[in-house]
Amino acid sequence: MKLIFEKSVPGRIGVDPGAVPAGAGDSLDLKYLRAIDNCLPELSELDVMRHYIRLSQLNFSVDTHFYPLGSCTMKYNPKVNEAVAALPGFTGVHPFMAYLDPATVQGSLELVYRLSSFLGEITGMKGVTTQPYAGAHGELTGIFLMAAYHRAKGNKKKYVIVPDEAHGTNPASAAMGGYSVISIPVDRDGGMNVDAFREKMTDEVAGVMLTLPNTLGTFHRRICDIVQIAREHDALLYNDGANLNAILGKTRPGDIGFDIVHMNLHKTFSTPHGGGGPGAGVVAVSDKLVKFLPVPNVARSKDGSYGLDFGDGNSIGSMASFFGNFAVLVRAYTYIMMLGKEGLVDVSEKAVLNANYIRVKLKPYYDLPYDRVCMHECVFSARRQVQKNGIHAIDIAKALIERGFHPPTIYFPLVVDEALMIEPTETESKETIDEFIAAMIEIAGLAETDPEALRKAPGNTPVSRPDETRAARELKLTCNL
Amino acid sequence: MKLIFEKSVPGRIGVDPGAVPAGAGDSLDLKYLRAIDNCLPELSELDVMRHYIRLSQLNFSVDTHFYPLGSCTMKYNPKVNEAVAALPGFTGVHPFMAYLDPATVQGSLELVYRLSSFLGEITGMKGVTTQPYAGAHGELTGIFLMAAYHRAKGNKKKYVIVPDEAHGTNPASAAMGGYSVISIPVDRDGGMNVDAFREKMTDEVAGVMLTLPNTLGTFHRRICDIVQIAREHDALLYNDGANLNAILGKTRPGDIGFDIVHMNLHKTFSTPHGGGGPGAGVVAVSDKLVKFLPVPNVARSKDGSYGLDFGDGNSIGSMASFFGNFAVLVRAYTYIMMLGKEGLVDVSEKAVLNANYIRVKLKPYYDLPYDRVCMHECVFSARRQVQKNGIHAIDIAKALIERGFHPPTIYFPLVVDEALMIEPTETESKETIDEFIAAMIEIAGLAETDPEALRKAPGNTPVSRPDETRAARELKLTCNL
Amino acid sequence: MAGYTPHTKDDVRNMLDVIGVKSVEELFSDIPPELRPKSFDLPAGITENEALKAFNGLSGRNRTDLVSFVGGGFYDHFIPSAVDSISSRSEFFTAYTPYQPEASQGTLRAIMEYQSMIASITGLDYANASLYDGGTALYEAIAIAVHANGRRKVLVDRGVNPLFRNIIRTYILNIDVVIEEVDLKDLRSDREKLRSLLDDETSALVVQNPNFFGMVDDYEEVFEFARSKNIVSILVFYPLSLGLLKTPGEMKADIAVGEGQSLGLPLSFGGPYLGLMAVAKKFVRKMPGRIVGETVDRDGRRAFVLTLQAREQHIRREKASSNICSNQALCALRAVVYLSLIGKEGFRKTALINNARAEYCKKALKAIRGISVKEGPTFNEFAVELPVPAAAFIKKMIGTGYAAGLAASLFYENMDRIMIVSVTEKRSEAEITAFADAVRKALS
Amino acid sequence: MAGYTPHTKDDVRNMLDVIGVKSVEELFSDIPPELRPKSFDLPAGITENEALKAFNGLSGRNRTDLVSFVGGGFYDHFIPSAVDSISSRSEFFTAYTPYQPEASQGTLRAIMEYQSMIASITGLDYANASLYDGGTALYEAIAIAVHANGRRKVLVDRGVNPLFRNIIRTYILNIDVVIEEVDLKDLRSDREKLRSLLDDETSALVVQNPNFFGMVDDYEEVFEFARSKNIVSILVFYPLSLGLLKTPGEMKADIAVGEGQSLGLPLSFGGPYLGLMAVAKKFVRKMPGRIVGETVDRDGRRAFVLTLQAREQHIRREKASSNICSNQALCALRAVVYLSLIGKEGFRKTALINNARAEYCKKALKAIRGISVKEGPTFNEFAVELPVPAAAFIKKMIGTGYAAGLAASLFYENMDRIMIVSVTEKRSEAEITAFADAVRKALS
Ligand SMILES: Cc1ncc(COP(=O)(O)O)c(C=O)c1O
Ligand SMILES: Cc1ncc(COP(=O)(O)O)c(C=O)c1O
Repeated sequence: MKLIFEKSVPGRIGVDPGAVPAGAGDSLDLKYLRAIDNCLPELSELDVMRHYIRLSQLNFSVDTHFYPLGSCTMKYNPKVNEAVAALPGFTGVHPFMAYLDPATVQGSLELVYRLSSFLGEITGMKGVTTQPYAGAHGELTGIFLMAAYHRAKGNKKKYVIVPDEAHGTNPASAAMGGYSVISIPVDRDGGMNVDAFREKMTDEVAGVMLTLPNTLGTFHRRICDIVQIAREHDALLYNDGANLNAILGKTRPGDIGFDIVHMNLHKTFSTPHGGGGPGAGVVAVSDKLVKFLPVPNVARSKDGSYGLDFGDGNSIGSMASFFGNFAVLVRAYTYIMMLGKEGLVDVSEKAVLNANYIRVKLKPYYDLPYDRVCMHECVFSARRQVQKNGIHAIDIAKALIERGFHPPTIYFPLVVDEALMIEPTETESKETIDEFIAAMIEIAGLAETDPEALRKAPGNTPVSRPDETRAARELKLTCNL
Repeated sequence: MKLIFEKSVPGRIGVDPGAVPAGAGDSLDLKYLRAIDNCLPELSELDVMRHYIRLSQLNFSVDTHFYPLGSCTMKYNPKVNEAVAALPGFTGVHPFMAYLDPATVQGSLELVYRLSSFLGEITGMKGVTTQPYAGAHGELTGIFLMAAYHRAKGNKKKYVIVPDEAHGTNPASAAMGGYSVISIPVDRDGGMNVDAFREKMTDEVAGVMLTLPNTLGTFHRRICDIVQIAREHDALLYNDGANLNAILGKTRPGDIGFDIVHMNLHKTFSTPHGGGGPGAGVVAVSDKLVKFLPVPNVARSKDGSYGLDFGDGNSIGSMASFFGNFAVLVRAYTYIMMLGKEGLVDVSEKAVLNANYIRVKLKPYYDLPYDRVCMHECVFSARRQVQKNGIHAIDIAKALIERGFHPPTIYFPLVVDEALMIEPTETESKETIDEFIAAMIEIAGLAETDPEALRKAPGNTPVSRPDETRAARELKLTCNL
Repeated sequence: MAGYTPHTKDDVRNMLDVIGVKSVEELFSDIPPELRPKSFDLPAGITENEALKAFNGLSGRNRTDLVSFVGGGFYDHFIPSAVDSISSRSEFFTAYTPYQPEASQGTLRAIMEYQSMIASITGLDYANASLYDGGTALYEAIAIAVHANGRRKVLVDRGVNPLFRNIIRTYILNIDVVIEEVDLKDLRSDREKLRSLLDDETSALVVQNPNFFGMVDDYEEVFEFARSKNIVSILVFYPLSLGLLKTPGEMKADIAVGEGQSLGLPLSFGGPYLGLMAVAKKFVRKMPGRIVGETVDRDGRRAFVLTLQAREQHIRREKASSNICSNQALCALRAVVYLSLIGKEGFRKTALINNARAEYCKKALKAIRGISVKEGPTFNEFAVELPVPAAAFIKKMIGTGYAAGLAASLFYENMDRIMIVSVTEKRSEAEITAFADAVRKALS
Repeated sequence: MAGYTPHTKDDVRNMLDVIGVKSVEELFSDIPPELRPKSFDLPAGITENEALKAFNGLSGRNRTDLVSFVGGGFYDHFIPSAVDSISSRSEFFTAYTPYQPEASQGTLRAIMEYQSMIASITGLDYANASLYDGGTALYEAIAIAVHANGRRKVLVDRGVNPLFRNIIRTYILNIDVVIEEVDLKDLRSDREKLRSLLDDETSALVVQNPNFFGMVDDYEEVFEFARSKNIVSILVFYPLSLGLLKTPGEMKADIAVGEGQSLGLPLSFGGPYLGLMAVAKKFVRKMPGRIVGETVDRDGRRAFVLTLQAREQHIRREKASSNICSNQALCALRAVVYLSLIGKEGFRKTALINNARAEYCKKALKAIRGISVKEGPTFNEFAVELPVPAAAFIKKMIGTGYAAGLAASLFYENMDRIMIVSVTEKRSEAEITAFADAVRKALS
């Protein structure tokens, strides 16, 4: 299959912008103009359509495949979200209008305001910012808030504690915010080791970043101890809320004692991930951090109208140009409105039910390093298959692709050897899950009887096991133009 | 792959319409209510989406494949058409509002009015009705108009003349309108045989239905003689304008002397065919037939506002509930507005250029029964392959499918043995056409060297050569519920 | 000017060389100079940018802000967003009729499912792949009857949608078929009269349920009587009502036809809509239009194909059972997706909600001085008698933001003050209450 | 209530049995009672029907009827309809990051093409797969510089979008980096001052072209001077302007970053937008974010994969070059489709039309008594000095149906009467003329 540049024919036109008025560009001195022409491709609209539609057909996606990619919460993205997000009243509005005349954008402002209130209530927090563009960006916002808090109090802090099952963005965000990272191992139950934690905790620790439930799919049973210990050192508690999907209405970060939580709207709140983004990493905070939140934020005045609030001077500043990925917020708000309180609780219950069902069904066939009730996901290990048959997690993943399933997340979390991290989400039916389980069992069987078949997988995809080393070595990052 | 009923699980809900108010249905006596429940399937929204998206992936379509289906003008359907047709101002309006208060639907009325004017100008006709839902429906409208004309003049007419290359809908429509059909063979040039025509022509002939250019892709060089002869017997001239795509701005049915023409907006004017419809078969007529047109029609009053016109009592009545397939009209109007005069002429020029290019390139490999310049399509015959290798048009079609091309129309027109009717349309690039030509040449070669390979085709599709006889015999027309 | 022809100058030169002509114009030399267009006066093309702006303006000249109670056979029902998502898939909407089964199993399977669902909701044996709309479907049903028993008279109840009656009147003008319309009694079918007119010359009886005034009936007995005289019973139905109402099958109709717009199609100023047809077993080989059937392919795999093509125009030409070729396939796709999404239970619930809302509205209007609601069982539409002429009243109400209903006088004589009010699930109770208030004000 | 969980009661019972627990609640027993929510006060769910109605209402509270001349780094450009058609394909928008190349060649190929196009329009060697937005991309560029030369001072021209400057100021608050902003002179870069501040402590120089006031410049010389001092040159660019303007590559910038919203993304009240980044070869291994590279699969077929992952957080954790994980992939897809549709020639023409329209508007406004247009070369945006305070004037103009421009005073001191006017290809000459008339009236 050709790349689009290889289909280009000089002189061909897709969408013609129309006639160029005489004298266009004349007002600009030559030295300001580009001398070397651009190399964009030249194709008809039909050929562009065909090209990208054919590309789309090379993808797996939630709408076409079961996609139990652990930690990513690849639930169904309701189509009504898209209909609402496409309303011209939402797509057509310039964000600077909120500065120039808020009366012209009351709809958008109200949406941001109300969504913030919902998310505050869902997390049990007092203040919310919708600015962060993704989970990692929410983490960074949280780290900045942490820093602002300590700065304001005159605390001298250097470290952030992160358990080693945490997502890579956690330590990376802490580092980007100027902190050194202290890693803590997990205990036998799959939670952060409280003793090791207590040992590392000092007055120089700015905060603790915990994923809840964590990336092993477990809810830390000693979370209250951790909160207690952190409090004693005025270390803030940060909750990576990427896994909020497991606990909606079952517990709230704020009630547990967290000071900061980020949510991945593109996970819990059903906004599509778009093949990599855009997401939204809304951050909610406890009382004591509200004044540090990024500005501008949306405020409601007494007369019920909405406007911008630039804070009292304590704000950390801005994390985004405007209010974050607004169209993503629209989708999440639509979802929350439609599901309502009961619907959200149902989400978590069914997500957890599905994950445990898979856990129990697959346990005879794969190693389960942390063998206990799980939350929204269960993490297996392929080490049995490695030891006995030389079959790795990656072979299992490729065999699943061959069978029409997107694989689980593999080799993460790092604390599990040969990890297979399965998150079915609540929107999958028992029938689909049973088919997946059957495929996993078949693969476990093949590992014993015909491992070669797995090593050859996938045999029915446009490419199979690309050479990643070569890609990194040769570094061919652009098409031949 | 399962049918949707086979995925149904009792109790599962897709889109919930909401709570049923207490007492709903109570006002109706039991005898009015259904006793046997419906058997609609029960699936989640996700499973419905996945089901139909997967079905869509089993289709060939213009947006994914070259689709040179002769007589069907499978050109590219510009996406702007869809954007315009989806505007809530167009989709959301009840057609009865045009009766109740035309002031509330001026946008739609204006569109119908202006599109009618454009199509009148394009065909050189005086009056237009947008009511017909498809080409065949336009034909029937034309036949009814013919009958009304003769009735008004007191003519006693019994027959309609149709050349035997004509599309099956022509004789079927004539018959449905109460006429007997006289068939006329084509001459060596691929046009209706004028001598045979003259011979059959009597005062009992109500009209002549000619396709122009005809289904052999030729423009009848003696069209003026035909018009002349018909006129002598007060027979009306009907133009099946399904092939208008070849002659935009090059000639007009009205100028040639036709009294009635139907257009397939879903061919010439780029509205998508939707896997079988909806189309639109707008009919345009000469002066003398205007008063018979269906009602209501849209009229423009002196103050520039639009309203309904119910005619002067001569109308044949109504062919549709309202104004035809309005959303299809919207797309066609968008297309005409965008292309404008020059763009439309360009359409025909490039359609004819593409067809002749294929004609010349494939002539060495396939029999060309009417060997002359063609218009928008060229009709080959597989009889050489049949005679030498036992390879039929259908084998060639299936081999093309295997190679990723939708096949041409086969076995039509009936006057060509083993017909391969190729209509590339103007929106296909030379590169695509060259690929198609290469495939056709490869297939001609295989017919000689490995005919079995062609008889086995297609080998890469979800099904291959279904048993059609069995389908008609067993008549399984519904799923097991 | 926008254009979708991809030909560069080089392409054109190259292709002309291959063809062996000097210019594109040469390819048109069969068209003699005297047949060249006398005029071709069209505006210059515009860009997509300009077009989008222009059409935004044009569509804005339609009012979409009115709260509507207008039905008359075409209803403002809720359409799940997923319907658009699926029907806008390129692979569906830019395909042609599924002539080549290997390249069209998607469309073929969807139609098979559609046929099954239409059969299921109507309680009849078979359905075809769609016809143009309700009115033309009714004509096709009549043609089946006339063809089946060779008789020429068709009895049509005046409760049948007047637009459909217009269409069939147009269709029979040149053929030897007579339509006899039967007056209503208190806006309902006049049973006595119907029975008395069902004679041995009658080919078919056509009634509609609910009828144009929303009146619900049970025609089982009448159909039985018709059958005893070898008369074909044709019921015009409203698909969404079948979540609740007795089905054509249960009434033992021979043929059921209806307008399918309510199954996931926008009102869209009159189309595209969807002609539904379902028949009892004995008529299956007489059904017009495309029909999909199940079979197996040469490897024994389940496969779907267009079947019974021998009835159709492309094979039978003037002897075909109908001239229909293109139908409303994409609308049928929308219907099958709609029905799949709301499903068994949702179909029932939707009907119930419609009924409840209409009863709510009835009550609210009944309470208004000067308005009387016409007696009789109804589904989601009903007739009221106003103290003033309905047509003018409706225009007046538009000024207050409501499309209050349909004026019966558009189609019936001596019904000046009758307004037909339709209430779908899209109308909330709050809207209905506000509507009733507005009506009260407008009348006082 | 709408719900997307497909579980029937039977399913639940059956699954609980398999798991071996009595109730779903049992699965949550790790959460002790004292951690149960103190409140969870959310409204009850609504149906899709109700939601669509509600959101139609809510979105209607935004004004979309204003003819807009507001830019400021975010522009009202024409978006071809085909962009939506493609980006709304389920297979694109419901996929995750392409970790599994066998199941993601569609996304991977599209990103490869995107990277190539961004490199081509900027004239630089490489581009990544997208960052969040223009402002965060600028910070990432600064981080590259600081990391590369180990210096701590960053010189930022005040012509750089103030919103971007806000973001980078927020980002450096806790790290050992200092930002020094350099004042403008007559709304343009102050070359002398810039040069004088480029010292051996300076890590990077950041300028924007066109700058926030629309002023166009050529920074080649300044960048050369910076290079001589081992300072990294960062140019903030406006992608659409590069159809006409000298590219970052031609100016020999080391890193170019920009807001990609103009490439097929709606304004959408602030997002999602698209952070663009292109770099000279030497910085390629320091680029943050996803990067797609070409390779071959085990059968020798061309294949595309995420590459250089060793820089990223999921491998390097706290030592990663950035924390970015999810980016703006679907926006990048829109951009690549947009650029493919308008193509080489369309890209150039679009820029020219923008420039022509802006000059047309300049002229029209210049002719108005009391308005002076600020001197200097511009692309599609320019500053005017009004006889009255700009902020109030803009509010007043909204009453006449125009969003007249941006008040510089929102971000700059002592610029009360400066209004920044942006004119894209979406504004017709007729609209501009009418706008100028309205401005004239509002001022008189
Ligand atoms: C547990 C966890 N934390 C953080 C993130 C980062 O979120 P994002 O990709 O939105 O930046 C992810 C996403 O993969 C995650 O799974
Ligand atoms: C020449 C010709 N006439 C008439 C028709 C009938 O048009 P429709 O399918 O729109 O009824 C067709 C379509 O196939 C055709 O090709």
